[in-house]
Amino acid sequence: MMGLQIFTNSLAHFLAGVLLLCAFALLSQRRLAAMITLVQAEALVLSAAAFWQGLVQGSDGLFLTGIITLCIKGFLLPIALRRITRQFNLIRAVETVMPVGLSMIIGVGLIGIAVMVVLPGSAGTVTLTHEDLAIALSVVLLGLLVMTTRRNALSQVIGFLSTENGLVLAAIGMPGMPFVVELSVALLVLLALLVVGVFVFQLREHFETLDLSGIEAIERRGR
Amino acid sequence: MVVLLLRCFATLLHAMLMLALAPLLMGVVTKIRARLLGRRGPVLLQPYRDLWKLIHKIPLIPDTATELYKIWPFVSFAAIGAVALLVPGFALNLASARFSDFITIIGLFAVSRAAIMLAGLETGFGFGAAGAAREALFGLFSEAALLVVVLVFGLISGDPTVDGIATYFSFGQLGISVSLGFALVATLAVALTETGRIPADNPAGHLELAMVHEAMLLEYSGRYLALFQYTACLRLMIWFSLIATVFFPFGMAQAGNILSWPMGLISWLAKLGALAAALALFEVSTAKMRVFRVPEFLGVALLLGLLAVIFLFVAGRLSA
Amino acid sequence: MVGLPGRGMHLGIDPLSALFLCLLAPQVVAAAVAVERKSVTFWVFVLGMVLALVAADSFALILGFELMSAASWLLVLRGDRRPDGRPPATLYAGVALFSAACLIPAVFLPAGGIAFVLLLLGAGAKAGLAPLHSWLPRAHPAPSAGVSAVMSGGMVSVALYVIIRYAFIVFGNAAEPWWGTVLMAVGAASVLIGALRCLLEVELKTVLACSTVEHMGLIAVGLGVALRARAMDDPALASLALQAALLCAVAHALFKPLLFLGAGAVHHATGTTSLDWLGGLMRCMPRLGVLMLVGAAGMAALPLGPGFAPEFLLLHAVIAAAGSGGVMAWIGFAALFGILGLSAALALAAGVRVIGFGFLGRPRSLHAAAAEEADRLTLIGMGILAVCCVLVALTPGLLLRAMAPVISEAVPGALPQALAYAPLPLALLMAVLAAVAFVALRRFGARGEREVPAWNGGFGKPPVWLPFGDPATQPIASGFAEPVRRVLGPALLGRAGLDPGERYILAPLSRLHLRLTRLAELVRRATIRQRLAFVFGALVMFLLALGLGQNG
Amino acid sequence: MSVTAIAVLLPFLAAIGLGFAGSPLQGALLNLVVCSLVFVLTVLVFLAPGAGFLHGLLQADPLGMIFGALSGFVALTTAISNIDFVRGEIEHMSARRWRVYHAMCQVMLGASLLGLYADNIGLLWAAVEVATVAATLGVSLPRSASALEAAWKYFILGGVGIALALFGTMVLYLAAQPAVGPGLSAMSFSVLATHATQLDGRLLTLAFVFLLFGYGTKAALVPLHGWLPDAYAEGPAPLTTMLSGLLLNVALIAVLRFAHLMQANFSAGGGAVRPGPFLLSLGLASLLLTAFSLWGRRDARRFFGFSSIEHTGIAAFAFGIGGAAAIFAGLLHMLLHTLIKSALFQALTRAAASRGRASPGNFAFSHLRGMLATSKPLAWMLGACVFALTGLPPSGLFSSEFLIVSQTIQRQPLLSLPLGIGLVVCAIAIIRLIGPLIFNPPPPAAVPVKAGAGICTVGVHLLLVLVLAFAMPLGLVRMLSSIAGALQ
Repeated sequence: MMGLQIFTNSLAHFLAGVLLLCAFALLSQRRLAAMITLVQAEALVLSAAAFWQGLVQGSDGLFLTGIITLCIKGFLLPIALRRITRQFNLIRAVETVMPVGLSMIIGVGLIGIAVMVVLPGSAGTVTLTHEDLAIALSVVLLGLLVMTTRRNALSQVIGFLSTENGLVLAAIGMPGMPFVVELSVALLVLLALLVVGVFVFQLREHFETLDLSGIEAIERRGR
Repeated sequence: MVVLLLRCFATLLHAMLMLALAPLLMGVVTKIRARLLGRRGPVLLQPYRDLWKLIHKIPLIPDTATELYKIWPFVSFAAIGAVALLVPGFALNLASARFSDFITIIGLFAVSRAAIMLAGLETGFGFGAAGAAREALFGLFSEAALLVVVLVFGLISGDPTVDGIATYFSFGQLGISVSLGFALVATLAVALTETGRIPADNPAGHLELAMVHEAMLLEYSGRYLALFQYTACLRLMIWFSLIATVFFPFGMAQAGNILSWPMGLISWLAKLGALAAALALFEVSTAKMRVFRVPEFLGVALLLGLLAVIFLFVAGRLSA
Repeated sequence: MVGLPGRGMHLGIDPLSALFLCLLAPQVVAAAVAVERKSVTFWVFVLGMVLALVAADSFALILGFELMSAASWLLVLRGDRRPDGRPPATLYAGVALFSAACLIPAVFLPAGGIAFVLLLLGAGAKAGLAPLHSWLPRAHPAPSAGVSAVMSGGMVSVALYVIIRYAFIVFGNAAEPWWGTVLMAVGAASVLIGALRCLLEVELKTVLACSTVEHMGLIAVGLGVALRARAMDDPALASLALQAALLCAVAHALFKPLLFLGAGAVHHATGTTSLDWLGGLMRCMPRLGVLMLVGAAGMAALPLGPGFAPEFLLLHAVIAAAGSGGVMAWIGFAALFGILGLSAALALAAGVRVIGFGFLGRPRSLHAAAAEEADRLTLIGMGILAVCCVLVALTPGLLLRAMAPVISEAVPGALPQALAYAPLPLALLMAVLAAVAFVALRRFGARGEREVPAWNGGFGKPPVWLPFGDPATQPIASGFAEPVRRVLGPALLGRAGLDPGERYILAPLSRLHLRLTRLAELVRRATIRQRLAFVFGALVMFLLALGLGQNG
Repeated sequence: MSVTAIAVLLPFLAAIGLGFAGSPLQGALLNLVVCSLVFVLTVLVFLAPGAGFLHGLLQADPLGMIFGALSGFVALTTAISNIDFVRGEIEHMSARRWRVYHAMCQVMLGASLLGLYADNIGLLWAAVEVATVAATLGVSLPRSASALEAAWKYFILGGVGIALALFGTMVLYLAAQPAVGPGLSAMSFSVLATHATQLDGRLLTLAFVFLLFGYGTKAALVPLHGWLPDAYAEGPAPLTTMLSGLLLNVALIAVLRFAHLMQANFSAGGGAVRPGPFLLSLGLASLLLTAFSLWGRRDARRFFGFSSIEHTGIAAFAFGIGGAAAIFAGLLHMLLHTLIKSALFQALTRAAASRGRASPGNFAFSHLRGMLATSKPLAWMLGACVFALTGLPPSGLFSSEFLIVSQTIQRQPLLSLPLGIGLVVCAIAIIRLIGPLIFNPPPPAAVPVKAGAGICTVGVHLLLVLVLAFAMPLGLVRMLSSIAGALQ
C-alpha cells in the first residue's frame, strides 16, 4: 500500500516534470512548427497526468478533463495551428526579442521564483500538492515568458496554450476540486479557440501576415 | 488751563512764523549763495516780490487741462501747510504735538508730491511728464531712506512723534551718536532731494530737459504758480526746522512756559540761518547730478539708514 | 442630511466670520448693481464665498472655498476672450486645485509647522502671495468688471480669512515665532514685486491686480508680525499688528472693487484699458474720474484716503516689533521697513500714473476722445463703495473699536490700541488752509483767467489736423515707468523683465510636466507584446518580493 | 427560484433571442425592455435578498445588491440612449452584426450581475470570463483595422488576466483546505470570510497576488491597463458605456473582497501579508501614469478611458488605505464615478452623433469642439459631466476624494503627497478641455441640432450623483458603512 502511494506520487511527479520540460523546451524553440509540436506533446502528457490522477483520486471529472484535453489540445488545436502556418507560410523562424540563451536563463530564474514562493521555507510541511503547484506555476510563468519574448501573434497563442496547460495541471493536482473549475477551464479553451479562430480570420483580412508589426504601426499613430 | 492757552498761542505763533518767514528763508539761501559765488545777488525780500508779482498776473490756463488743473496747487499747499503746523519750530510741546507723527508727516509730503506730479501730467505734454517720472523715481528712495531713519528714531526714543523724539534727544545720551550721525547724513540727503536742491535738482535751472520740480510747473502761471512756489519755500522751511528740531534740539523753548520763548526763537532763527548757510555752501561746492545718479545717491542714504540701525543694536548691546 | 455622507456639515458665525461677511457685502452689492445681476455663476461664486465664511467644520470650509474657485474659474473662462495663446483659465483652475490639495491635508494634520506651511501654501496661493502670485495678474483681469472686482476684493479676503482662522484660532496655541517670520518674508516679497509690477504694467486691470498682490503682502506682513508677537506672548503688539492687517483688508475690499468697476466702465466706454491709449477721460467722464480718484487715493495709501490708516498702523507695529530679537531680527525689520517705504512710494507713483495718464492730459486715441460717461447703475455701484471708502478713511478709529471682539477672539488677552492718527482734524486743518489760500489769492490777486494753448516749453500749438496734438509729443504710461524700470528692473525682474514667480515657479513646472508627459507617451505607445511584458514583469516582481519577504 | 437568479438569467435568455432574430431597431427596443425589467429586478433584490440558489452559489450580499442596482440603472439609461445610437448608425453595420451587438450587451449585463451576486469564487471567475469574451466580440464588431487591433489586445491581455485569476482561484481553494476541507464550501465567499483567520496565510498571499493581477487586469489598474483605452475608443459607443459602467466595478469589487480575506487573516496573525501595499502601489501607479497620459490625447473616448483608469486607481488606493472610512470612501467613489462616467459617455455619444462622422474619428476633440454653438442643452450636459470628473465642487467626486485624502492623511501621511499630485494633475488635464470642448468656435462643418429628449438621462445621472454625494439618504449611509465595517 505504502509502495503504491510512493509509486503514485512519483509517477504524478514524473508526468509533471515532463510537462515542465516541454514548456522549457518551448522556450528554446524558434520555429513555429516545432513549437506546435511541443505544445501537442504537453497536451498529451497533461492528459496522461489527468487520467492518472483520475485513477488515483477516483473521480470521473478528471477523466473528462483528460479526454477534453486530449481531443482539443492534443489533436484539434495543433492541426488548426499547422494549417494556419501553412496558409501564411510561417515556416520561417520567429524573431525573438532577446537571445534564446538569455530567455532560458530567465526561465530558470522563473522556476526558482515559483518554487521559492510556493514551498515553505521550513521543509517538512511539503506536501505533494505543494510541489505540484510549484511545477504548475513554473509552467504558467514559462508560458507567459514565451508570450512576451516572441514577436508573432501565432507564437503568442502557443504560449497562451502552454499557460493553459499549466493551469490544468494545477487544477488536476487540487484534491477534490469541484467540477465547476475544470468545466470552466475546458470552456475557456473552447472560447479561446473560437476567438482565436475569429481573430486569425480577420487578421488575415486586414494584415497579410500574422506579424503584429502592422498593428504596432497603427498603434504608433499617436491617439 | 493757562498752560493750554499758552500752548495754543505758541502754536498759532509758530504757524504765523513758519508761513511768514518761508520766502525770507529762500531769499536768505539765494543771497548767501550769490555772495559765495561772488555776486551781489537779489535782496532778501525778492521772493516776496516775485510772489506778489505772480499773484497780480492773470493766470493762463492751457486748453488741454482738465477741471482739476486749479485744484492741485491748493492740495499741495494744504498738505505742506498742515506739516508746517505739525513740525515743531522754536518750541516743543505745541498743541499739535500729539499729531506730529513722523509717518503722518511723510504721508503729507507724499500727498503734496502726488499733487505736483499730477499737476505736471495735467496738460499731457512731455516736459511735465518727464519731471513727474523723475520725481516718482526719486520719491522711491527718499521715502524708503526716510522711513528707515524714522525706524532709527523710533528705536531710540520709543516715541514716533517728532515732538517726542526731539524731547527725548534734548536730553541726549552718548552711545547712540554714531547711528544718529548716519541718520543725520541720510536725512540731509533726503531733504536735499525733497526740497529739489542741488545735487538732485536745480531750482535756478532753466533748461527744461534738466528740470524736475520746475518742469512739472511749466504750464502753471499767475496765482497758481505763486502758490506752488510758496509751497516750495514752505517745504524748505519745514525741512530746516525738522532737522534743527530733531538733530539739534538744544535751546528749544517749552510751549507751556512763556519765559523760554525768546531764547527758543533766537536759537531757532540761528539754526535756520546756519542751515541756510550750510545749504548754500554745499550747493556752490557741488554740481548737479545726472538723473540716474540720484537713485544711487539716495541708495547710499538708505544704506546709511540700515547701518544706523545695526550700530544702534551694537550700541544697545554695549550699553547693556 | 446635507453634507458629507454620514457626517453632514456644520455652519456658524463668530466675530471673525461676521467681519469678513460685512466686508464682502458692499462690494457684492456694488458689483451686482453695476454689472452682474443676472449671471447665475456670479451668485454661485458669492454663495461659495459665504459658505466658506460661515463654515464651522473643515468640510464646509473647503467645500465653500472650492465652490468659489470653481465658479470663478467658469467666469474667468467665459470672460477670457484674449487671442494670445495661454489662457489663464487653466492656470487658474490649477491654482484652485493646488490650494485645495494643500488645504485638505493642512486641516487634518495635527497643529504644527507642516500644517501651517501647507495652510500658507494653499490659502496663500489663492490670496496671491509670492512666490505663488504670478497667476493673479493674469487671471483677475480676465473676467468682466464686476467679477474681477469681487475676485480681487472678496475672494482674496476669503483666503486671508482662512489663514487667520487657522493660524490664529485653530492652530493658535501651537504657534511658533518662525511662523510669523515666514509670513512676514512672504508678505514683504509680495509687497515688493506687486508694487513694482503695479507701476510697470500698462493694462489698467492688470495694474489693479498687481496692486492686489501688493496689498495682500501688506496684510500678510501685518499678520506675520501679529503671529510672531502672539507666539512670543506680546498681546499688545499682536493686537496692534492684527488691527493693521484687518483694517487693511477692509480698506482694500472697498477701494479695489471700486477701481475694478471703474476700469470696467472705462473699457466699456473706450474699448481698451491700456493706459497708453487712454487720457483726458476726466473731461468726458468726470463723475467716473472723481470716483476713480477716491479709489486711487486708497491704492496709493495717501493720508485722508482709506489706505493710509492701515499703513500707518502697520509701520508702527513693525517699529514696535523691531526692538525684539537678535541682530538678524533688527536687520530684517530694518530691511522690511525699507521695503515697505519703497513699495509705498511705488504705489503712490502707480496711483498717480493711473489718474495722470488715464484721466488727465490729452486723449491718446479717438476712442478715449469720444468716450461717454458711464451708465447710471455703474456710477451708483461705485458710489456706494466710494461712500464706504470715505467713511473708512475718515473714521478708522470707530472701525477699530468695532473690530475689538475680532481681535480678542484671535489674540487672547488682547488690548486694542488707540489710533494716533486723526484724519478728521487733519482734514479740517487742510481744508481751512486751502480755504485761506483761496480767499487770500482772491482778495489780493488779480481776478479772472485766460484759456490759451499750452506753452509746452515754447513748442507752440499743435497743427489743426492733429486734434489732440502730435501723438509723438505725448508722454505715455510706459514712458512714465521707464526710469523705475531702468533702476529697479534688472535687480528685481532679471534681464528678461519676467516676474520671478513665472521664471522660477511656472516655467520649471511646465518643463517638468512636459518631460513626464513624454515619459507617459512612451508607456502608452507600447506594443501589445510590450504591454504583456509590463504585466508579466510586474507579476514576477511581486512574486519575487513575496518570496524574498517570506524566505529572506 | 429567487429574484436574484431571475435577474441574472433574464439577460442571458434575452441574449439568445436577440442574437438570432429581429431588425436592429427591434433589437434596440427589446434590449430596452429587458434592461428595464432587469433594473426592476435588481431593485427588488433589496426587498428579497434571494436565499441561496443552486445551493448557495448565488447569494446577493448588500455590496452586490447596491452595485447590482447601479449596474441595472446604468444598463437602463444606456439602453435608452442606445436607441438613438442605433437610429444614427444603422447603416454602418449589417443586421447580423447588430444582432450580435445587442446579444453581447445583454451577455455583458448578465455576466456583470452574475459576478456581483455570485457567492462562489469559481462562479465569479466564470462570470468575468464570459463578460470578457462578450466584450471582445463587441469591440471587434466595427471590423475596422483599429477595432480588430483593439479587440486583439483585449483578448490577449484579458486572456492572460483570466488565466492568472483562475490560478489564483485554485490556490485560494488550496489555501482553504486546512480550514474548510474539500468541496464547494471551500469556494464560497461567505464561508471563506467566516474562516478567513484559519486559512493558510502563505498560500492565501500567493493566491491574492494572482487574483489581484487577474481581476486587476479587468479593472485596468496600471500596469495591467494596456487594453482599456483602445477598447474604449474603438468599440461601439454604448458598449463603451457598459464596459466602464459595469465590468470595472465587478472586477474591483472582487479585488476588494479578496483583499478583505487577506486583511482578516493578517490581522488574526494567520501568516498572510497585508494587502494594503499591493493595492496602494497599483492604485498610485494608475493615478500617476494617467495623470500624465491624459495630456497628449486627441480622441475623446480614449481620453476618458484613461480617466477611468485614474478613478479605479483612486478607488483601489482607498481600499489599500484600509479602515472602514477609507473603504466607505472608495465605494462611494466607485458609485459616483460609475454614474458620472456613464452619463459622460452617453452625452459624448449624442454629441458625436450630432456632429456626424469625420475622418480623424467621430470622437476626435477637434471634431467635437464648440458644442455650445450647435446645441445648448447637450453642451451644458457634456460640460457638466466633464466638470464633474474633476472633483471640484459642486461635483460629487469632491466629497469622496475629500474623504479619501483625509483618510490618507490620518493613516498614511506620506502617501498623500503623490496622491495629491496625481489628483491635481489629472483634474487640470480634464478641466482644461472644457474651454475648447464647450465654448470655443465649432468646426466649420458643424450645424446646429436639437438635442432629443433622451438627453435627460444624463441629467438624471448627474442629479443622482449630487444626491449621493451631498445628501445621501441615511439608509444608504448605514448600509454602506456596515459594508465597509464588515470589509475593513
